[in-house]
Amino acid sequence: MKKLINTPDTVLADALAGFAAAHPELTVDLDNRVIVRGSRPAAPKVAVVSGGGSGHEPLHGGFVGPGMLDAACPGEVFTSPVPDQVLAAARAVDSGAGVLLVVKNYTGDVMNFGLAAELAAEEGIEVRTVLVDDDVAVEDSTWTAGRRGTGATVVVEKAVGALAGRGAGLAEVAALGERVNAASRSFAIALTAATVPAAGKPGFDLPEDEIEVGVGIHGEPGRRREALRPARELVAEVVDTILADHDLAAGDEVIALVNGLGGTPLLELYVVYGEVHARLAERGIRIARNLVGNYVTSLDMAGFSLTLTKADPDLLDLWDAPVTTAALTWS
Amino acid sequence: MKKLINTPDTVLADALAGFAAAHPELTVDLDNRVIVRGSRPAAPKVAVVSGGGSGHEPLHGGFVGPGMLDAACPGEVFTSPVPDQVLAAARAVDSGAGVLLVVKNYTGDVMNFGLAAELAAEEGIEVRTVLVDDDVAVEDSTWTAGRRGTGATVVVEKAVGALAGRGAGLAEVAALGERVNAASRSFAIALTAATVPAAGKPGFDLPEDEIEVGVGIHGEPGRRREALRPARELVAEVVDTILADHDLAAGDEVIALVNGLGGTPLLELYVVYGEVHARLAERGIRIARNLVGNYVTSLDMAGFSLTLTKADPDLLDLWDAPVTTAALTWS
Amino acid sequence: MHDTVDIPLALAWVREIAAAVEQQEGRLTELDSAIGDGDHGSNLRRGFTAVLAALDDLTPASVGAVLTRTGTTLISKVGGASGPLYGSAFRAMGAALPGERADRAEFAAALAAGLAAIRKLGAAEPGDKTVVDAWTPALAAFGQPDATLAAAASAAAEAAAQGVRDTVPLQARKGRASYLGPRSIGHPDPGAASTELLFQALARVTAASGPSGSPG
Amino acid sequence: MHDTVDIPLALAWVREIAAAVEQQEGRLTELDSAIGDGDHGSNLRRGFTAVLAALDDLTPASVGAVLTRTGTTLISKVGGASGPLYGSAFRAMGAALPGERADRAEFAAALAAGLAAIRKLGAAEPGDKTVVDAWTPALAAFGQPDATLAAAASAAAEAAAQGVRDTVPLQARKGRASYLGPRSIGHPDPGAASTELLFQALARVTAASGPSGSPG
Ligand SMILES: Nc1ncnc2c1ncn2[C@@H]1O[C@H](COP(=O)(O)OP(=O)(O)O)[C@@H](O)[C@H]1O
Ligand SMILES: Nc1ncnc2c1ncn2[C@@H]1O[C@H](COP(=O)(O)OP(=O)(O)O)[C@@H](O)[C@H]1O
Ligand SMILES: [Mg+2]
Ligand SMILES: [Mg+2]
Ligand SMILES: [Mg+2]
Ligand SMILES: [Mg+2]
Repeated sequence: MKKLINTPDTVLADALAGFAAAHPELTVDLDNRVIVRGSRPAAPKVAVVSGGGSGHEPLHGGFVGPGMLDAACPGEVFTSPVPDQVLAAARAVDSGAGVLLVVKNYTGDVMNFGLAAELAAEEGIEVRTVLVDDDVAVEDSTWTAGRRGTGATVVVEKAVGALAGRGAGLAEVAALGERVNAASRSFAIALTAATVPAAGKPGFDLPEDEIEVGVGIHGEPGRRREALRPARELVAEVVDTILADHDLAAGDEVIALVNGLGGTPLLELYVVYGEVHARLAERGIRIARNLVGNYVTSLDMAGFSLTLTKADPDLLDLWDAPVTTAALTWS
Repeated sequence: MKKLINTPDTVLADALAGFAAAHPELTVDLDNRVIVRGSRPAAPKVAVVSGGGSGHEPLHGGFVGPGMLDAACPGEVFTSPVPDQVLAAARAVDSGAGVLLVVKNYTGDVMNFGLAAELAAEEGIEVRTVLVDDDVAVEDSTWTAGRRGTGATVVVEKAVGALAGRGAGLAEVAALGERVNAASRSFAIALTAATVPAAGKPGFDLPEDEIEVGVGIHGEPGRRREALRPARELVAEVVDTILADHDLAAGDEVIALVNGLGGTPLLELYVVYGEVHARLAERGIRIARNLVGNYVTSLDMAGFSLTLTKADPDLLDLWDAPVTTAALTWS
Repeated sequence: MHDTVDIPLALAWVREIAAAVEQQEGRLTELDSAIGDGDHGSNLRRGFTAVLAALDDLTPASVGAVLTRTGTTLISKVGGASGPLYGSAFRAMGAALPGERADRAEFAAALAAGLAAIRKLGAAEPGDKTVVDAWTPALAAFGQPDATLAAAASAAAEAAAQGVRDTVPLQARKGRASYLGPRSIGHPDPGAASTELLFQALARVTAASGPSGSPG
Repeated sequence: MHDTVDIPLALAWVREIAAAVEQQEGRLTELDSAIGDGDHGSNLRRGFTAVLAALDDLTPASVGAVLTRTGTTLISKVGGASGPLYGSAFRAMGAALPGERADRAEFAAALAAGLAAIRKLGAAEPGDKTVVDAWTPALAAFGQPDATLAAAASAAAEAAAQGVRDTVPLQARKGRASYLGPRSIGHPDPGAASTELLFQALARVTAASGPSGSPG
């Protein structure tokens, strides 16, 4: 295993210390492992809190700041945060208007955030939860733990952060989160496996000419193994898989996220974006907004995910609202 | 070779098409391979043009926009652009106040930009060139082609872009570029080799427990091979190597860039940043501004580079000036 | 040989689990790499390391106090799926054992409460390829009438081991492994494997001669 | 066998280089991967592919016109170090050959002008481990008195090959390979190797029987 770390056990503590040093504009509670926006909002507002296992950077800490998250709770690598962290975050950012938890749909995250929500409620903090489950590689059936939360998390967090900033109430912000999640679908392809520091070796072995199709963001193998093919063909498969599950028709607009899984160069992500753009154009679907880069990663995994969120004027307006975070900034 | 591409021959064309589709706010000339800012500046101003081989994304195209570059010329992967591209860029952005070329010090770049500068001058375009050569891994002697231009390019481009935006003349902007370059030093460590698409395999073989120390950004091996060690020790070596060549003293301030080479997760870059911060603090050197992320990459190479630029109030003021580009945005 | 679980034995059990987890971390992580995300071993090691420290600070007034503190610590330190699941199980066992000692039947009831907590939180059925598939047969074996505590624990450990083996042909329906669909078939479940460690540890400490708390 | 270089022979030479580069692309890139950045083969292939297309559009009035167009195209299409270097060399050779044909001495002078252009642009000395180390001995061999054109070209190709071998023990002082310091020792220079291809191609087309332009 080749990693720029001190020891596998201290990866999170060391990275968090580095993040705190690099971002003096944020408040980082190194003991509780909570990243909080630097200044209190001017008026009470719904606080948006997210979190999850580490190894997906810049998610979630990179999205803390005005216009997006009020706090983030990084768990150990690929391990959801513990309830104490989430509770500490909720306490730190609740201004009386309630707290929205944005939770990716994994058994561990659901349980730990769920326990935290109970504890927070006991303390009189009003809490609502939005569950993100956008990964069409997983069938949502009694045969699975439900669809995974992946790239759509960024879109949900951006939208609810903007709406909360405009003073909307907790129920309204939560409803928006659910709506954005429902309008989003993702699918990912891996060219290499991720190596969890504590495991010390790649999660799976992949021959030089094969890829894993339908992977998540935790290094687990995908739904099936295929031969590596040109980007155009891979993208066609990914786009078509998403569209088969989406209610997008010619004339619709989307927000598109071409997301690197951590080990893929931006040059290749732009190749992928070009193909996505062309494939959707053939279907009459217009990309109204896009992100191309590493946003929801899986450590050093090479590969990409595509997220398509059906857009409407309201959502685009929230998307365009100013945001100032470590990983996403515009005005 | 595992890459998200169509064919090695079309990587640049495909990526550029994707970049153009993703960034409608910019003007991309796909035939001449020039990326130009979208709108003309309000008043005539010095135009800043850069470029170089592709494979270093987001450098340079990701830095085109208000506050930074007026145009960028991407060459083939790891191959400097041809003079025609640079000339086309200079023609596109000259508003009569002259053009500053920011060139990384590589034989090919120096020659191709040099030929372009001659051609542009023949057309009556006033041209000045700033050569970036910050990599202390290379001795600047008759035994080498001189120090390589690496991470400092971002700092130079940000600073000259800001000064040009304020209406300074060509000589003044060029002098600033030279001053920022002279105040900058970089050093890089690779954990894995980069794979050039046309070559089809990694530039060098590196055993599972070894690293290349003193690498550039073109996949070439470094000055020597060493055992992989904890991040703290690697950073100590990198910081000390830079300081040995720099005129930084206790009490000084720097702009620090902890830069991923393309295949290293952000989590690890923050571990590295934490160590850099601590090591410099021990020396009494304060990091006034920082960037942590992938800015000057080397395809899929795992590893990092550190750039330290001695800062002064003028430079920090230029650094803080608003910038709106694909890869760097603040206001 | 012990025929009741007293406070020292409860402490010994948890410490024995911690030692087993420490020693088996690599194997648990390897199992989790195959069909999960490769952190089950480090998750439990981190948790039980914290549990050891927490128990050092504790002067327990009941058997349950030991297990409740264990569960609370696991919830606070592990995260992931296994943290809340094992944490809630230990908390439920703790709540079921308010006295200074528990006989075999009382302890069986506590184990049943632990399983119920896991199933309530995780909603897993037997056959879903989870900890439930080791805990369920272990509990059944532990409850056989007329067995001594040590014999019951030993039977439970064996049943848990069989339960782990029985997860191999199953397709996971809960947790991360379910994402793999049919590809989860052919591997043992990591959580079931760690549950086996719990019952093995119980068998060892209850079989040990000498005063409670210093298993031989 | 040819004793002057006429327009068809110049065209044949450049086309023969293009074919050799196409065929040797992988080897050139491999050499460049060892001590450079792994693109020399693809750089030259891209350049000479464009040259072939450019020559198809050209009705050259002189030997030099062929070479000038070759050089201009290389400068426009290659980039990197080799684009301007080879491009300038061909442009300088083109400028030195204004007539419809050139004898051996005139062609030798053109090759010398090519080398001078390379050295002016790149400032490399012999021994710096560059194209100069193949071109310099090739030029010297080509200039031997009393040789036929074909014999001179053949001698030049052999000298270039020796020049390439002689770069192996050198430490690079120019171009990317210089960044490696002593680690550049032990590898042939990729640019010297491509220069050898130029002279091998010249040897083949000048040795060919039949009318100029259709080397056997
Ligand atoms: N819903 C559930 N009910 C019971 N056990 C579960 C459930 N989900 C997961 N598990 C258990 O948790 C184990 C994985 O634990 P761990 O790797 O620590 O957490 P994570 O899956 O969050 O990485 C699985 O092997 C399985 O036995
Ligand atoms: N200053 C120079 N003078 C002469 N030849 C040079 C010089 N610098 C580099 N070269 C030649 O260029 C070759 C590399 O060409 P190429 O790989 O196409 O360009 P780049 O180095 O820009 O990637 C080297 O092997 C060397 O022979
Ligand atoms: Mg996990
Ligand atoms: Mg090159
Ligand atoms: Mg796991
Ligand atoms: Mg090269």
